[in-house]
Amino acid sequence: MTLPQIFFAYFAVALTGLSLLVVTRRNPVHGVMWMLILFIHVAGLYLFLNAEFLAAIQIIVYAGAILVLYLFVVMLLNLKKIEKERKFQHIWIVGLLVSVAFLTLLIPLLGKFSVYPPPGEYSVERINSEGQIMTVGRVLYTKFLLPFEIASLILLVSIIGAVVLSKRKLN
Amino acid sequence: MSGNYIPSHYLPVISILAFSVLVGLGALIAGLLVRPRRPYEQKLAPYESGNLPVGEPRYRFSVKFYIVAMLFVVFDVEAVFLYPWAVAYDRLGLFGFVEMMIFIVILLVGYVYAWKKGALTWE
Amino acid sequence: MFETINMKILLPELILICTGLAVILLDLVLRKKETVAFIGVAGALLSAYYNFSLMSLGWSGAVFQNMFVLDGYSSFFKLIFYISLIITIFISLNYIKTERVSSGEYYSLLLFSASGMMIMAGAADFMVLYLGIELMSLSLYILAGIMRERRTSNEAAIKYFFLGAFSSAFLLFGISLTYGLTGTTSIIEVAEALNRLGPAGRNITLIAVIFFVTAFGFKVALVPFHMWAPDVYEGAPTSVTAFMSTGPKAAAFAVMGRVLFYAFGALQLQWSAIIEPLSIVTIAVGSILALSQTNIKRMLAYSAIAHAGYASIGFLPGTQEAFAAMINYLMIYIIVNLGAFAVVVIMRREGIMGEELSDYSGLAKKNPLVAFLMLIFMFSLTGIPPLAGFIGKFYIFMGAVEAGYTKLVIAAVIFSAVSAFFYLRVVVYMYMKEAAEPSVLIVPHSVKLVLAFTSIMAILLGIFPSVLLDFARASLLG
Amino acid sequence: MVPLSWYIVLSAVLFSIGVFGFLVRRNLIMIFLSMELMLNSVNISFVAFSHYLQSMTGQVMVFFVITVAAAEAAIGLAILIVFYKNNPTLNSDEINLLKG
Amino acid sequence: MRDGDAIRIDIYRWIVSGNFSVSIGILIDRLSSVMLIVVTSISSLVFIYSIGYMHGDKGYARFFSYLSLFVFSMLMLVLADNFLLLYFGWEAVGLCSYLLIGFWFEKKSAADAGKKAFIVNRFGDFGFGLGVILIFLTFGSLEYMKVFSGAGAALGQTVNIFGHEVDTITLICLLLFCGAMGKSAQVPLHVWLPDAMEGPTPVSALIHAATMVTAGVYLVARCNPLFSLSSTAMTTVAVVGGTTAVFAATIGLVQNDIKRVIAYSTVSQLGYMFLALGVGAYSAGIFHLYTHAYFKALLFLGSGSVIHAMNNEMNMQKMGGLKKYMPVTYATFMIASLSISGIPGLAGFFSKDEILWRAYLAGEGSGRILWMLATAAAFMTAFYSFRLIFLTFHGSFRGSAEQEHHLHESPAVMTVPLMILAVGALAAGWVGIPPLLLEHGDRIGEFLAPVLGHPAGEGLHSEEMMVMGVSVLVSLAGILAAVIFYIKKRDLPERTASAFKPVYTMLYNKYWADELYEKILVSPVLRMSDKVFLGFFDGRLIEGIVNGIPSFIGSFSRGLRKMQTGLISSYAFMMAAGMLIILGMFFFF
Repeated sequence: MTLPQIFFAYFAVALTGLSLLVVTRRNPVHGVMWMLILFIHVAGLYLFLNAEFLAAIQIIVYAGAILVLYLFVVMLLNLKKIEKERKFQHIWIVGLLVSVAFLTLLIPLLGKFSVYPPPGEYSVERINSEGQIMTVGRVLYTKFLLPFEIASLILLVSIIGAVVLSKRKLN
Repeated sequence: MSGNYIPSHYLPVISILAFSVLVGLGALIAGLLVRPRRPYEQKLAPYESGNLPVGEPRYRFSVKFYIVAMLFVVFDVEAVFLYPWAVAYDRLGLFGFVEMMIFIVILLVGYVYAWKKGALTWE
Repeated sequence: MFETINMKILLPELILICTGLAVILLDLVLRKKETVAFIGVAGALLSAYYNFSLMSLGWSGAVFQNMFVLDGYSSFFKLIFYISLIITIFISLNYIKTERVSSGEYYSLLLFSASGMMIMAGAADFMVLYLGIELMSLSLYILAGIMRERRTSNEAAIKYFFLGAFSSAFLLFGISLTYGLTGTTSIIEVAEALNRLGPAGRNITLIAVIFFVTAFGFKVALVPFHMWAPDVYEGAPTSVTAFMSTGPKAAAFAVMGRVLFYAFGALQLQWSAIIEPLSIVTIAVGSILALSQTNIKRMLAYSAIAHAGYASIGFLPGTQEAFAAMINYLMIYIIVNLGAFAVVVIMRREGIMGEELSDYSGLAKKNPLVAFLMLIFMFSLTGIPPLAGFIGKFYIFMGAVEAGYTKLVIAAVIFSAVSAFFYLRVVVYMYMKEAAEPSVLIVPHSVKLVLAFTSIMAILLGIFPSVLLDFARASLLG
Repeated sequence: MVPLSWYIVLSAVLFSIGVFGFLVRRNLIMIFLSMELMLNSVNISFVAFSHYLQSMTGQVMVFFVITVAAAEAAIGLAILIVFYKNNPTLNSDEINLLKG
Repeated sequence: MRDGDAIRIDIYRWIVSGNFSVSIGILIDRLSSVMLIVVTSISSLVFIYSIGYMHGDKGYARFFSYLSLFVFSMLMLVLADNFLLLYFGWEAVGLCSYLLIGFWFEKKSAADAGKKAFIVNRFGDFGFGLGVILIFLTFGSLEYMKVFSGAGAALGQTVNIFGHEVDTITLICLLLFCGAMGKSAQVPLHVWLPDAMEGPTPVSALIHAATMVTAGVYLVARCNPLFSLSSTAMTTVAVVGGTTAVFAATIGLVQNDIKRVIAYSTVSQLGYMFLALGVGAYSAGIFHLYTHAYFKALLFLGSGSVIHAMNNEMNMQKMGGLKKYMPVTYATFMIASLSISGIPGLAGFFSKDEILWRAYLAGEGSGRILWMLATAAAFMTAFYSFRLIFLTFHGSFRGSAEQEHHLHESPAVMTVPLMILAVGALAAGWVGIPPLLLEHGDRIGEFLAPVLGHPAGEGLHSEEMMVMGVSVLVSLAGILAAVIFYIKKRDLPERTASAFKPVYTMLYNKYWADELYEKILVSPVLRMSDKVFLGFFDGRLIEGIVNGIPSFIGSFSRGLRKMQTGLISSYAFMMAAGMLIILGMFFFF
């Protein structure tokens, strides 16, 4: 078992365990906390896939901003009532069946995934030589300009939406 | 080769992280195992510097907290887009600059809108 | 680097986005809220003018390393989006006043959703396509829930948001698999890579196709993925429902066509084998469930589902001809549906929701013109000969029969007969039933314009079908 | 040598757990979290592909997926709050005003 | 008309569809000219008569409009030059008879009688219609000229009816005769004529004596080229005619209603005419029709004035001794009865004797029986005619006192037509005096020969004298019997009636013909229609389909609606399940 395989095994087990924990916690706050640890592990995995900048962003945006947003919303609820309630649907067996079926159907098929297309030019060495952020920056603002502009629109729409919906009296 | 890439220059970071977590958890677990367990009502109540606890332990947040958090998320993402731009600025030249200006302007409109709608006022 | 020449290709979208921004900012400043709407319409018309002048000048082509393309295919769909956008704005002028919805955000979100749709139609890259879908959907989630005080609108927004996010997760998984298989996200290159690969990655491609069909099935509301549509259409404000059931549905068809037809052309047999059962079950469920509805918006929702089923028949033969029949069908369906919703919007008066079928009883007594127009729309939706609906269905069925899907067409015809029942029930309510206190409807000028346009088009397209059909065929080849 | 398929299987597993959470949980926020989980699983597969195919498209795609997730979270939670104000519950099996 | 040619005028082309073309055309030849004389003369007299008779009736105008409509259609029938126009006239006449029988529609019995007449006629017309169609099929055209000229060619053809081959010509003739039977009230379809007496008496006189009922005879005569080709058809006509003659005569013996007696006598006389046609003596049949029209119309109008005087009292038993009150009616009535009974010198004798002679000549076996039947009928005719006279005019008045003092002779407008008809009844016969008595006496025979041809068979003079003698003897005997029964020994009728109780009751209720039809035909059809068709088909089958399916779809759609639970998780579940099914479909099945 080579070192990368050990690391991958750790990450795989950690990720699945944490996600199961996130999904099955009764109290949403616990769920969010486990989610935080999950995101950190995902960031770690990105490191192993030579995507340091993404790992940073994962921590900053996902763990830092979005989870905080969730926490704020969770704070709005009265957790006492949620504690006592069932956490699963009546027919949760059906949900379990579907996701298990999902796994059994996809895994054998996806398991046989081998690298098909010819390797691109951004090999690991090239990225590291140039620096992660530099490569991402160069690629993002030349090749992927259009999605970048659309992303700004999406952010604008989310601002408008959030303000329209949550502001009580719009003066 | 892409299969067995190890981010060697991050190993120290990872090792420190792992070590700190171990120390923290170790202390907690050890305490858990060793200490006696005799809980009674008052001990479990949240500590409010001596006087009787009043109301919910966790009072409900109002909406304005949410709005601030939401604006933070959006502008945080905007900032994240700025990092690679800043790093690769010299390679992009005028074209990159114009792109980013469009991006900034669009989000500026969002900011002006939020500001005018009183989302930022913390009444 | 800054390819100035082909930036023109993006001009229509840019104009629309600038109008959106202008609407947001002006709304903060202006007192009279209507001007905002007219700016929106002006922007849409300008963008439409540029789009079609570019097309006529032959400026079609790709831009941004062919991530975005302006061709006949996307401009036909853009025509649908312009019509849908402009008519929705006209419809909602008066409507959002009665519903006390903040007009600035409403119109800007409409414009952003429309620009999202146009990006979808023009996208030649999966990434742009995904972001276009997200832009459109996000603005629609908000529009669905924009009537904050009404519980139905809230619930509609919740349902639309969660299930929309669920389906976009499936879409992303599909995109990741295709990216894994072909190394690119550009549709043309994916097609080339698949041809090169041949049978090697066939299984994985098939899974990717199934994920795509699921995601688009949701947006288009094919049967197993349709369940959100009736609730959201009923809950959302009527003008938003009008917009939702026309523009975004057509955009979803555009994207579905683009992905399945161009990217996964090699697997045409497989995905038409998937879509065939879906479309016939969609027609069946849509028609049968509409029978027992009492709320007209929910009935129109099920009829929209059924029409999505009819249109999806156009996918099956996989030929240009059937595809042209499909987009022709969509255009006709969109126009007639907008007309029908325009009437539903007028019914919304102070104190009366006007959504129950019983509200329509005795309509013909006091306002015969409105009742007659509604009759035209209902007849056209059923597909009765002189009107456009029949033409749409006729060509779709023609294409399918030529390709050998006779059993499917027979079933579809039977269900369109079943559908006649609930469409004509509305007419029966209007003409045969007595109204407790029939009141005269005040029809605002803008809605009058809309009703005129839609009813005339419903009749004209019925009498001169070749005009639209040739334009559809040309735009597919062009 | 860690083959690519392992990463894909891992992302598929996470995706299924996300689907499980979506179908089974009652509380809307937990459904939200499971959706984030599904998006993350897709991100993992994207980064894995980008690494193994030695192309940057995957990473940029993850970039945009994260922005969309952020936007979605903002809007989704806003909708949630507005819904919570008008309705006493956030349990998905009690939201059936519109049905039939 | 003298030189035997026919005038044929083609007015306009009526129907053209494919090779079926029919035009409105008039054919006036010798046969139709005779018919024209009969129809026009009788109807004009009846018109004059009914001015008086219908005076004061609130439906006065309506009556005359129906009557003139009737005459128009009768003329159309007679003048038609093709079968379709004939059929049109045939139906129109049937309609007018229905309208006129049911003229006093407030009276239920009148309305029922009208309906009965029409329905029974329809039975006949059904056969007649089939005949016309078959004619078209075999001859390719309905024109008389083409059909009769092509008759020879079509001799051998056969038609496959339910498996076995039937000779076309015979089938056509039988079908046409079926129509004739309906219209001329022959045995199976005679039931409507006695009930038709519900109509006003002028109607009975015109329609049910002279014109409409003779249409059947005219039809058979007109189609004589066809009939003569088929011996079976000829014998059926003769047999039916003969039996009807006897059958109706027997019933006439015991009837008490004055108009019904005359009605049965009409049926019996028609039987005579068909007997003549059956044996091939077409001209004799037509001659008898010609003479019969006059004296039968006279009898009817006479009885009309009697009823008019007795203010609508019909029953002979309540009359008697009217001789002194109504001398003119009595005199004309006496002439008519003498003529019908066949007293030599009067019209009846010549035409009936000609038929008897032809029947006798017709053939050894069947001819003889027919001749005997005819003579028996002649005896009975004489008997009931004079029974009628003695009961109504002779003896003492048996009516109520109030009727008695009201008795008066009919006004001139009614009595003048009686007198004219009386002249007709006298003189009509002289046209056809048999060659035996007068060299060229049988002028009407020669006159009709080009159209109807000469009857076959030449008997010896002695046989003809014998037949004539027998017929005279028989009629005198009939009159004598009537005198004995009703003048000399008043109680004799009651005694014989009680002696032959069963025979009497059978005759009195008209062989229970109506009741028989009711049981065999009418009630089973009614029962069948409401129980089987209404009950089963209509009730369960169609009802089940028509609103069975929508209710099923409705309930199915309500069921399906429950699937739409409104819960986000169930929607998401449907999506995921849908996708799994598709995945499974492709990879695991």
